[in-house]
Amino acid sequence: MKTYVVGSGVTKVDRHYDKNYLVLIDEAVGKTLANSGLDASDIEYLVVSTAFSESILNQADPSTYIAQNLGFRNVKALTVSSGEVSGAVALDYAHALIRSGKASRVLVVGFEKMSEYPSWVINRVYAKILEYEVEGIKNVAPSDYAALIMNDYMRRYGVSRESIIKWSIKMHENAVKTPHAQLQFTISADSLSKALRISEPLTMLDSHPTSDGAAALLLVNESVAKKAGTTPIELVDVESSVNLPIYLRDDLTYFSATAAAYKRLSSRNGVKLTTNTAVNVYDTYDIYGLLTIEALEICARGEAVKCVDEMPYLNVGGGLKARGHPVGATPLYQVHELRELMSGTSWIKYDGDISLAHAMSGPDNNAWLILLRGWV
Amino acid sequence: MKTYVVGSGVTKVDRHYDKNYLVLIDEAVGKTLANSGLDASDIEYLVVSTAFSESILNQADPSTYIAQNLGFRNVKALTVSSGEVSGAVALDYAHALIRSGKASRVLVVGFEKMSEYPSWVINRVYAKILEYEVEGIKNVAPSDYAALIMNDYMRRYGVSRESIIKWSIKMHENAVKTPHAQLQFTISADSLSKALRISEPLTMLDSHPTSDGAAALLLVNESVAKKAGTTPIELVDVESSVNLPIYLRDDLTYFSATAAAYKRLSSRNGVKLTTNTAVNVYDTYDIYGLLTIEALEICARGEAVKCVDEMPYLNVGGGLKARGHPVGATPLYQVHELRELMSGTSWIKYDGDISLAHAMSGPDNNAWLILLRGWV
Amino acid sequence: MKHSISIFWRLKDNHYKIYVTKCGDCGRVAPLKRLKCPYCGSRNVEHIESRGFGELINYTVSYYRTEGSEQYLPRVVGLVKLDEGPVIIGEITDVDLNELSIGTRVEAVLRKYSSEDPNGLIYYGLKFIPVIKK
Amino acid sequence: MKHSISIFWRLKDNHYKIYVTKCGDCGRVAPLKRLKCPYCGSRNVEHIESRGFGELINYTVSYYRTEGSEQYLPRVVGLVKLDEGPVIIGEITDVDLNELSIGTRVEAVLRKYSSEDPNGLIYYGLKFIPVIKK
Ligand SMILES: [Zn+2]
Ligand SMILES: [Zn+2]
Repeated sequence: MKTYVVGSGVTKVDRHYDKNYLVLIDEAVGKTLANSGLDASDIEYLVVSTAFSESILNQADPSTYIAQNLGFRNVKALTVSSGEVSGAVALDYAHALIRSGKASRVLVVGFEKMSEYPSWVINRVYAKILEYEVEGIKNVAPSDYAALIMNDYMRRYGVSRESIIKWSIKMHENAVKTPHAQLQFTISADSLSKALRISEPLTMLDSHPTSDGAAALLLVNESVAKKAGTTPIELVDVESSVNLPIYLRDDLTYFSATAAAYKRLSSRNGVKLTTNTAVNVYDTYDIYGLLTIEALEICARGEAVKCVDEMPYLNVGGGLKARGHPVGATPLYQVHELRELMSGTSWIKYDGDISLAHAMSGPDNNAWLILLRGWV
Repeated sequence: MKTYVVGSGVTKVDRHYDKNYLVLIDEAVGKTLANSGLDASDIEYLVVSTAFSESILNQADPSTYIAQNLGFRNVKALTVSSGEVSGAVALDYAHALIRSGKASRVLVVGFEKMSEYPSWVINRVYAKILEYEVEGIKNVAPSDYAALIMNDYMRRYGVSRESIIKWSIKMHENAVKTPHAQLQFTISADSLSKALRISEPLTMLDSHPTSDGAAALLLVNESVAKKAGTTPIELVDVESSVNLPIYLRDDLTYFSATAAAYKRLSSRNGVKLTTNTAVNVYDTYDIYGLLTIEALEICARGEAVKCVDEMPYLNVGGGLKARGHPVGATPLYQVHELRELMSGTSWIKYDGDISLAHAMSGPDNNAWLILLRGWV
Repeated sequence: MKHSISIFWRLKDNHYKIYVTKCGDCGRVAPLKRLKCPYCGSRNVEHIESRGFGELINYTVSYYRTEGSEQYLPRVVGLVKLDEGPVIIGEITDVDLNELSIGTRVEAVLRKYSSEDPNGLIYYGLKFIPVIKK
Repeated sequence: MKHSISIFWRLKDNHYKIYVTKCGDCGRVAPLKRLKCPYCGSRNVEHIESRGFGELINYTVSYYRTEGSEQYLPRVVGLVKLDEGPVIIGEITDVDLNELSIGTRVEAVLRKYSSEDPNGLIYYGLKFIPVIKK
């Protein structure tokens, strides 16, 4: 059975000091149901995605409390928590539920509250995406790896530090046009020298901000989709792969998990990405965005910096860099942005029939791809 | 497509101070693959279940590091973390994957390491299953609710404190016959007066211990199952429901989420549980075990204490009470024990054709049921 | 235990005060300021401040030890049926265990919930004490 | 940051010493004592203790701040190619940033990883320093 997205809604990505996760989710769910024509009582499954609820909010299985507080009765509720790919996993689960006929209306909800504690507390939480017994215990930070990878990329391909920041500049330009984006201002390469250093040569300008947010997607089967008020988008397929840890890789500049997942997805579905395909990739750091579009075979290796200018539908919401990275919700924001693009409600017109969301935990440690297609 | 369990393996439930989660999982997975005839490289999906890895082990998405360390290459790896029902959710996900045709060989792995910190630290972690903003922040403990429920049950049905402990006595008797059980000794009602109090009238004798453990189940589709070396068990269906918080319930002694899930599961599959059906239920506290067999309509309300004597296949592994409760793995231990029972390798002979595992987070906050059937 | 300052600040109406959510649709009442009626899911709800008086309807003497809680054990945790109707979970404090029983009238007072180790912030919130007879 | 005593104790071979896992099947080497070869999944592996010498092949000067880390910033985090073959991630310490470069010879030494706030346990483990020229 085919799976369709018939509703989606997001909150503005921000530091929402005045709202708890339930309020954010209520807003995202309200928008999602409103534009789908369905009601809370129609929902069979509530699939919740969060990366750090347990650490930050002291809340195991928030799905139970979301159901209790937001009036979902007789729903099957559960929580998926799989690091930075949580949202992609939640979509895969929902896809399997619909496709198997186990459910016909699944609400996927993602959220994160990264601003509940000051950065030095949250940084420790975020570092849990790395392997604690090897990396975390030594205080190795996710940004340290991004810096090492950036070093290798610049060295191997003779790419300059200044050209890498082009990625972030583009993301901020896209964010300015995206109402739900967090960083709605432009930046320039001139600011690079004054930018706060994180892990040299990486600066704040290269990195995602600290973000709160919630996003929801309503997935249904074909018969429900046909009755929906809005034009559905098909969630065609999900694919993923795991990479070796950084220190075991022969080439730091090749995201081989993303590449392997793409090869399988591409051949199984007979699709090929080009610079004109809408893609929404994980630019946790700008260098990761560049390596991802190379691993997805959109650009030749070492050429991504040039490629960025030729990709009108690259991270139209501003990417993790400028839309922000409310971790457990990020893949749902990505799909929401692609849905807007494909249904003609984005700030830019798109004629393609497919689009792709990419999520990964750390530097390609675990990479996931979600393939979408317009209603045909 | 139907789903079959063709392999399972568990570690002894214990305080494994000398083993990390990877070593425990390696042992459980080794046993699972050994009796299934399949190899690690045959696995398409690695679905990992843990409740508290993020809090206790500082490890988000352990699935990535399990794949990296245990030699799973080209696998799709992900982590489900949904409080005390994590393992049941992982099985539901796997069931959907097989049934949808998205995968034909899924390895489900559950684990928990509750003994990494002293009890006063772990108690705080375990309390995250309650709603932090309402209950956790006030230091309300999971055992406090069990005590309130026990009070109401005794009062309402005139059940004595001494008769409730019959549940735990039976669990310890079953554990003695179960090699992987944690508490392999018998107890008597006499010990009740001297038992360490937790939340009066609840004592240590009424409660699950602190447990480490790992369990794995190999789920496959019919064509793979037919080639398996061992007799497969069918994973027929999964059902669940969410209850109101305790303080909003009109009747604390009725587990209405478990009851609602059972009614749906029962009518959809045309099955009815009796005192002669093998069931493996969540006796986080003995009172919860009693209320569960009433909600499952095996015993009349207020009669469970008498019923226990008439149920030869009740928690044959000793239940959470005596087998132990390595939280993220517990539902997988339950299904493993049912598989042993149905395939004739348990300590007791079983002639029934169906069996049921029940898991829940807290006092019926979120309840899940898994229906199994013998190979026909 | 360390709590988030912003979480604690946001929750002040539910831990420094007691509110009751009354549903305009099904008519039922529930404790705390809630977005929706937990019984019927309606958003048509009214928030009424409770006077903080009620009756203890069930309780436990709890020895569940968590970091930093040792000095406060045992604690009494119970269900209080507020005069406004709903039942709330809370701690009963400043009480002689021999004088406590089901049916005891209680009232809400501000007390210490917990503190950071060893010299950190102190978190306050409402607990219940037996109503002092005049 | 607080670590589990039992976790730290179990990890002593990977943080107080450096071991290399050599695969009997594919022949590749990987750092740390491992159950299996991470390249081919084989269990046919041998654990060899490294002499702790190697070459810095990539590094970053890190300002990533976590609770309790302020006094140690910036830190140098880098990849060290051990003389026995595999690459390991670690901290380079006791070093003048101006004298550090790719290719610097380094050796493992025991140093402080972190400590509990404010007077708690101190956790030790291996870091790297430039090899002192004789
Ligand atoms: Zn209502
Ligand atoms: Zn090998």
